[in-house]
Amino acid sequence: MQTKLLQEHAQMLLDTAQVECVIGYSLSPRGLTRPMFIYRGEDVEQLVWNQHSSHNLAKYLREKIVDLGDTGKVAVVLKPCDTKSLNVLVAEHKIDRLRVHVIGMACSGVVKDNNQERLQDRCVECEMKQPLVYDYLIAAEHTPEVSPGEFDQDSWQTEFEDYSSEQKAEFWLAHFDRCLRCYACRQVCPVCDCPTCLFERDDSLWVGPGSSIQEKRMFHLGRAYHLAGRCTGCNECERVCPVNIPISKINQKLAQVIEGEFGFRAGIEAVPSPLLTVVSGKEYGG
Amino acid sequence: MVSVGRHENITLLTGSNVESVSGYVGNYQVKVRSTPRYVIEDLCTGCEQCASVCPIEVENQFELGLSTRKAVYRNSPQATPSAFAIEKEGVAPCRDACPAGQRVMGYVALVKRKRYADAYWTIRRDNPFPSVCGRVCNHKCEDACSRNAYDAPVNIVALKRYVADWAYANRDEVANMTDKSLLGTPFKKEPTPTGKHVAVIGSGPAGLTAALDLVRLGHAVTVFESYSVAGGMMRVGIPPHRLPYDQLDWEIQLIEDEGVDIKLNTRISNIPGLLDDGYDSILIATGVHDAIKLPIRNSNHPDNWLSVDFLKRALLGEALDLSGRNVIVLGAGDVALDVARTAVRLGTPDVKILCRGMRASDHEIEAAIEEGIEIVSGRVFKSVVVEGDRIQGVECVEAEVGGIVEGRRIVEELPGTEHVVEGDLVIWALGQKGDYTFLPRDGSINTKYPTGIQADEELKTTLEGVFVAGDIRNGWTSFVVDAIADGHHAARTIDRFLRGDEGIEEPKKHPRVAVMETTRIEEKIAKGLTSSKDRNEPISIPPMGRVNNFNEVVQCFSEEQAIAEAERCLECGVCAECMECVAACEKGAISHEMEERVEEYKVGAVILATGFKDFDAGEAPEYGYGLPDVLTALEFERLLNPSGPTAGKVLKRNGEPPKRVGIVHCVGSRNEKFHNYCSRACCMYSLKLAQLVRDYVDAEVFEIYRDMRAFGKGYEEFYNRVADSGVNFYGGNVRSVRKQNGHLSIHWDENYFDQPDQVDVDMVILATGFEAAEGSKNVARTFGISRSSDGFYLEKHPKLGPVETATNGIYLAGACQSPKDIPDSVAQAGGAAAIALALLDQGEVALDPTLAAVEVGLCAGCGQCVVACPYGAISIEEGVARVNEYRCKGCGTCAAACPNKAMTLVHYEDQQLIAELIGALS
Amino acid sequence: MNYIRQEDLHNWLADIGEEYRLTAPVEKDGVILYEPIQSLDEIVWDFEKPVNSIKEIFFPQTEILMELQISGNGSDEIKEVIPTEKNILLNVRPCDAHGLNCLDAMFLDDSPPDVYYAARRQNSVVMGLSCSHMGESCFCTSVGGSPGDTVGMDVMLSKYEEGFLVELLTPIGEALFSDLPVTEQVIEVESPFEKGLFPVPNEEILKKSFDSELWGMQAERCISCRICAYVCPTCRCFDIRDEVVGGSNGTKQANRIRCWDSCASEAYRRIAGGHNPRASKIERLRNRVLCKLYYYPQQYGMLSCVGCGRCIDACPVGMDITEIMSVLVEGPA
Amino acid sequence: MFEPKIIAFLCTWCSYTGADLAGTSRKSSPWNIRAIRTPCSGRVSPEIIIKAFDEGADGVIVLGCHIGECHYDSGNHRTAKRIPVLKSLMELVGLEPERIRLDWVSASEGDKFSKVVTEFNETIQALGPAKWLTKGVGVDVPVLDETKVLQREG
Repeated sequence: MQTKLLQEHAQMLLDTAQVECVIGYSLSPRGLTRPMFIYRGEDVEQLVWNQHSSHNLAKYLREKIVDLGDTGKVAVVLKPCDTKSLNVLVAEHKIDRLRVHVIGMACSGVVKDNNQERLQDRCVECEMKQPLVYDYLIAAEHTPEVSPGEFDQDSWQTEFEDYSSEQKAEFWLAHFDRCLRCYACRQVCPVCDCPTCLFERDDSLWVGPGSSIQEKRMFHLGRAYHLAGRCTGCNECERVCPVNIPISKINQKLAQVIEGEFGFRAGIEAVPSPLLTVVSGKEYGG
Repeated sequence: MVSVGRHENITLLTGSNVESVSGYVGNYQVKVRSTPRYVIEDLCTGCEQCASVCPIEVENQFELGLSTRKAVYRNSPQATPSAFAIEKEGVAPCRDACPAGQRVMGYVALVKRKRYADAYWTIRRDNPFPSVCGRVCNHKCEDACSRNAYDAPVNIVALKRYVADWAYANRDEVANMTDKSLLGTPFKKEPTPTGKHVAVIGSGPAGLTAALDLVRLGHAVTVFESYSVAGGMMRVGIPPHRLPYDQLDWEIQLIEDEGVDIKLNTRISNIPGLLDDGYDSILIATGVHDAIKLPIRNSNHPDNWLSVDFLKRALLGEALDLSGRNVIVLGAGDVALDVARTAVRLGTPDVKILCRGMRASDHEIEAAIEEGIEIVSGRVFKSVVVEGDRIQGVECVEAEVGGIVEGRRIVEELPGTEHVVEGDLVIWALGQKGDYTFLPRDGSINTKYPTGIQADEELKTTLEGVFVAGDIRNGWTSFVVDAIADGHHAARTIDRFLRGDEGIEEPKKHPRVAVMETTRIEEKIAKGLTSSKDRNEPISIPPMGRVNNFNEVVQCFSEEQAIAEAERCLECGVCAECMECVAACEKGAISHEMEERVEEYKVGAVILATGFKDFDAGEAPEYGYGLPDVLTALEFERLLNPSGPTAGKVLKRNGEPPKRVGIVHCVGSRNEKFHNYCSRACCMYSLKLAQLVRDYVDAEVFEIYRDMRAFGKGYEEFYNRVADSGVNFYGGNVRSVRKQNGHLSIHWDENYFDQPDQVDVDMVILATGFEAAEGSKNVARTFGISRSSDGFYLEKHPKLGPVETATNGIYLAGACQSPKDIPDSVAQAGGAAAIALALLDQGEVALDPTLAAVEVGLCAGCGQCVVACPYGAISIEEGVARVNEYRCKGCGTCAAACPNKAMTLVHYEDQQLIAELIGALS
Repeated sequence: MNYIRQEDLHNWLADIGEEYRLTAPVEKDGVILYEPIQSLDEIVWDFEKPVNSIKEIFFPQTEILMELQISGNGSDEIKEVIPTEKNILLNVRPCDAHGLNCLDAMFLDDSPPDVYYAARRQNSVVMGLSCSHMGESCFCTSVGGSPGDTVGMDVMLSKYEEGFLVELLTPIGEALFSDLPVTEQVIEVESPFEKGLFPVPNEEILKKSFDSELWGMQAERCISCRICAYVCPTCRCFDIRDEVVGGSNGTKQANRIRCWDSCASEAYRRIAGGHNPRASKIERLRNRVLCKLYYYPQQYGMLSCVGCGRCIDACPVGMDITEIMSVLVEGPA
Repeated sequence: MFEPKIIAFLCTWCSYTGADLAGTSRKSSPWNIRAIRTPCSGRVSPEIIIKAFDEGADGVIVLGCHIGECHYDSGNHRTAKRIPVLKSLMELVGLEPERIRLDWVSASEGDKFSKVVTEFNETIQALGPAKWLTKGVGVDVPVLDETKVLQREG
């Protein structure tokens, strides 16, 4: 049903030339849901919306707007959680909101790639069923119940907090050791879009190109810090990691810290991270 | 100071605040908000005439509250500029609330000073009918009075009446006085005729007010009145036991004297005709004179009278005799009460008022009840009961009466409670409606739904040149003061209509309403600046003495009462706007119309010399501040000032010169409880004061000091000289100053053996230290400089940059940077001036090489640096960050914030820091 | 045919593990990876295919080529770092072994041979494990491989009952298994797999395709991560850098390192001065596909896609080389 | 006695001068504090602190101007926000948070400077060497035995 509405709206947008491109989801020959770019009204039936629509399409916006030159609007299909990324991008002048037509999808969660019966961890806790910003809302239909899965962030954390620092180090080193430095996590991240990543500079000032665990850790920590107050928890990084590094756990931790310190959640409004903005007398620390 | 004030290259902006600063060294834009001085600086000669006549006295901050000054003032005769200034807190709430904008504070203050004539003119300035508004006004002013929050409002109405009565009593004098009521207004006594002719229909308060204003503007005015007397409802609607006519007639007479031509007994029915007859403009101010009758059974029986007609007949002197009649008045307002009380005076004891719920003012209701009138409320009228040809009474039903919503009572009838109220004469006083029959038949002057005549906010009707004012405009009754306000307004709009741009403007109102907070009120009363007494009420004649005649019931204030009441005024607005200063100033330098200005100045450099704050000795009770004759050094300085509170004599509270004076050092300084730093100047000024005490009154002086800090040229010598002059020096840390057996006794922990640790004196001078000025935090923020932990502005470098700040082009002078004595301040000021000049003279600015720089290829334009920069030096342009090198100070917080280090800080680049790091760790 | 019982193999591995570093598929947090093992129990025997390919044993993600001591006073030292470890690679899938074959063509047969790769290849034995079925994304049969393919192996094991069938394919294999308790058995192994699910475009098609808008359509969703190249058994692009790694009093310690590169990354073809002939994703994708299907065959006479399908599994945005091949052949679907 | 390597980032306007003052007023400070001067504590990026540990530091201390006294108006406010966040990050991945410290030392607080750094040095000594530097989870590689080189023909 949502797919139907989506296709009709996309058709209208393209036929009336309100937008030049619609970024949505389609099915690959193997039946995988994947990002799709539609330019012509007759192609809209390729668009789909299903429980595998996990990709955060906000990632493509900046690039696409640049492609379109000085004018021209692009429509994008965003899940409620993805709209948070949009807010961050707008707050950071990454994209001109006026050039984006947001097709907001009401969402009841997307499932894991490897386990079709389980909602993704982030969806289990997710309260947000309606997009925060949208130019056109496609309301929820009744979706077949998927079992939320037993994942429980808090228990994981409490358990983790009890670790000694050695255990923590061990835990993470074991994970980082697998890292291939394929940068899929970084590349898929909607808010992680420096032209040249600090950790991939030719001068290897911060980290070399090598695969020593030192370098891998530096990359992951540095990236995590750069996302503090900006990461909206879309978890794409974790999903795409070919070696299952629980990247999101770091981001979630920092998100909690930011919320604790500044009562701020990234993406709820289009304002930059308070980690940089707020200046008040009560900042002591030390 | 004078020479500075006179210097052609120096512009002094007094009473001004810097709102914001933008730009960078050499190119600052400074936004300054200046509060008006209300005195034209160039014209003012500083002759003090204005101050001598100003009725308002306020605490003199300059004399540290030791004396008072006027609302128009000058800090000291030596002040620069020497021009006076008027302190306005804002428009007083009373004036703000008054539809006619009466300068209440003004005449109240003048009454306080027994300047009744001046008070009278102040009232007349806004109101040609003081006697009326002194009696029958609904006094919104009193409702707004700040004193409501404390006890009860000032009895403004009674005070106005007192003035009005005084004026009437002394009308001959008043006649020969110069009419000050025109001061500060565009009106003139003998204006140059404009050749325009205005017809005013109706001689009520609205009509006459407009007429008077118009003639004072030079227009010829003819007022047409259908009745045989002028004054409208004031004359035929309000019975004399509330409003005697002699004064009203006199006030109308005054209006006529100024050239208003009133044609009585002339009813106008052809308004367009008037225009053809050569009237340039017409004002409709007929009022509403038709009492309303409900369409209930037998309401057309001849013994159903109408309030208005009844009062008119009675008040125009028709001999009505109601003895033996049983009167029922239907109505709830003041009119109903007037009718009832008039009926009583016309000879019948039994008068009932029937209504749903009274809306009249309480004291009126009381008065009525005293006069034996029965008030039956909670009734809804069903019919008038008639048997034969006589009215038997009014059939009513009881009703639940709620509040008033949108002007209508909420009423719920209680079935089964029908009953008849006995009576043989019914007088309808439910309200009035307008008579529109005189308007042109062609509807060229449009009426409006549901009542009234259609008019825009300029009071223009739908017919060109025809205006409307007063009750008839809305078609319902309101108060005299509203009509007066309307009249003024009409006069102004008509004048603009007749003279175009030359026409007079709407009066400007001070943007702020100065309601006084309770704390301030209590403070004022505590300090005795305002009377703490209760509100005075005028006395009334007892019922016996008044029911059989039309003499005025409520009596006038006695002079004592009047003054006592006037002293209760809190003077919220400070300036009373009585215009006495305008009258007094021969140079015409005073202008109450000035307004706040915000101006932007382009400057290359800024020197901050915002000074310091004297330590508040009250914070350290152990020093006994607050006890009589315990003074701070500054207060003592005021005593020495020839133009100061004691005209330069050193006196105790009781007026005697002190015999033994103690000087306590380090009050608030060098004390972890207050300030750790040494205030530097106190030791030396204490020595000076010791010397002066010796010179002025040859008293014994005791200096109790921690360490004597006589640094600087000639200081030590001075110390020795003072010591030789017989001043006693005791090294010690003062524990307490308290009253002991009639003396002030100072106790201390002595520093040296075989020295006393206590002394009795009869005056104590506290050498209070320096504190950062209150506003310094905001000033620092505004100018983007920082403060050290003690709150004083932080210099660039304690040794190498003592007058500069971290912000290029912002320099420091004097005690705003640290406690200083005068020579040091002057020296630093000189230094600051020199640096500023050096900067400006170059014509260009050299910048610190440590600056942020963007590697454009790497920048993602995410703007994290923009928000990180404390100086707003970074902006995103075409998707990448750009550094304004003039603003950048090189802190590098942007470089730290940049996610991929596209932002670097020259000389502190990541490469350099990391190299250091590796070096340090290898 | 030779047959060996599981426990025999196990014991044998235990011994030989003394002498060789054993590398085998192991499971870590739900991921199967070829990794050097600490204990035999880690070895996974039943799996589809590891996420990474075996190539990183011979062509590590990063390796130090030489170490430099720069004193600046003429007495600089340069030390070549030739790898010396001895490897036995266990349970190598045919596609991986096939991949090694492709790499050999470039690193060994093409002179001069790559000493680092050669050294590792020298000292390593490849023990393959044939596939019992084809995975979701596998398409080796379309590109000339097969689940029973032995190319590039020294020994191939095939699961059989409680043990394995052993095919000794090279002298090294034979030498290695000389002391192995194998029993002769007669079984005929038939491969039940149908060939060629996906058509492989021929030279002309590929030539013509160069300017086709297909690349644009396909590349659009690419997020330029490196994963396809890093998991590919045959991707062999690398980057060489000299890194200062410290040093003290006057002398500098530097390493010349070689690390993987990927044609998917923006910086792949960036050259001094910042010019980048393959600036856009489109060109980079085209390069990747044509490299597999056209350039490499041109140069070394073999496809450099072994049909393991790892790139398909790993791609975060569901890009699919088989799809591209089909589109190339049959035109856009 | 374990002598840690400690990196101290000092703001040139306050703590750096404060350190000077500590020296001139003969206040003792531990020698294993390695000072790096920055224009403002706001210049100290979180990455460089991580880098410091990667390069073998056992502790990192950042000293800036007291809040409200920043030479650059509010640079230290940024630091005051960055460091705690960095700390929680490093704690998460197994660095004792005590190894990072932020404190305020003004130019006039020579004694505070020596007090703070001494204190910090003791903390780090108590903690022992940082377990941050690691070679990862590798296995010991049997070195090639020249005698039995495998010969691959062709």
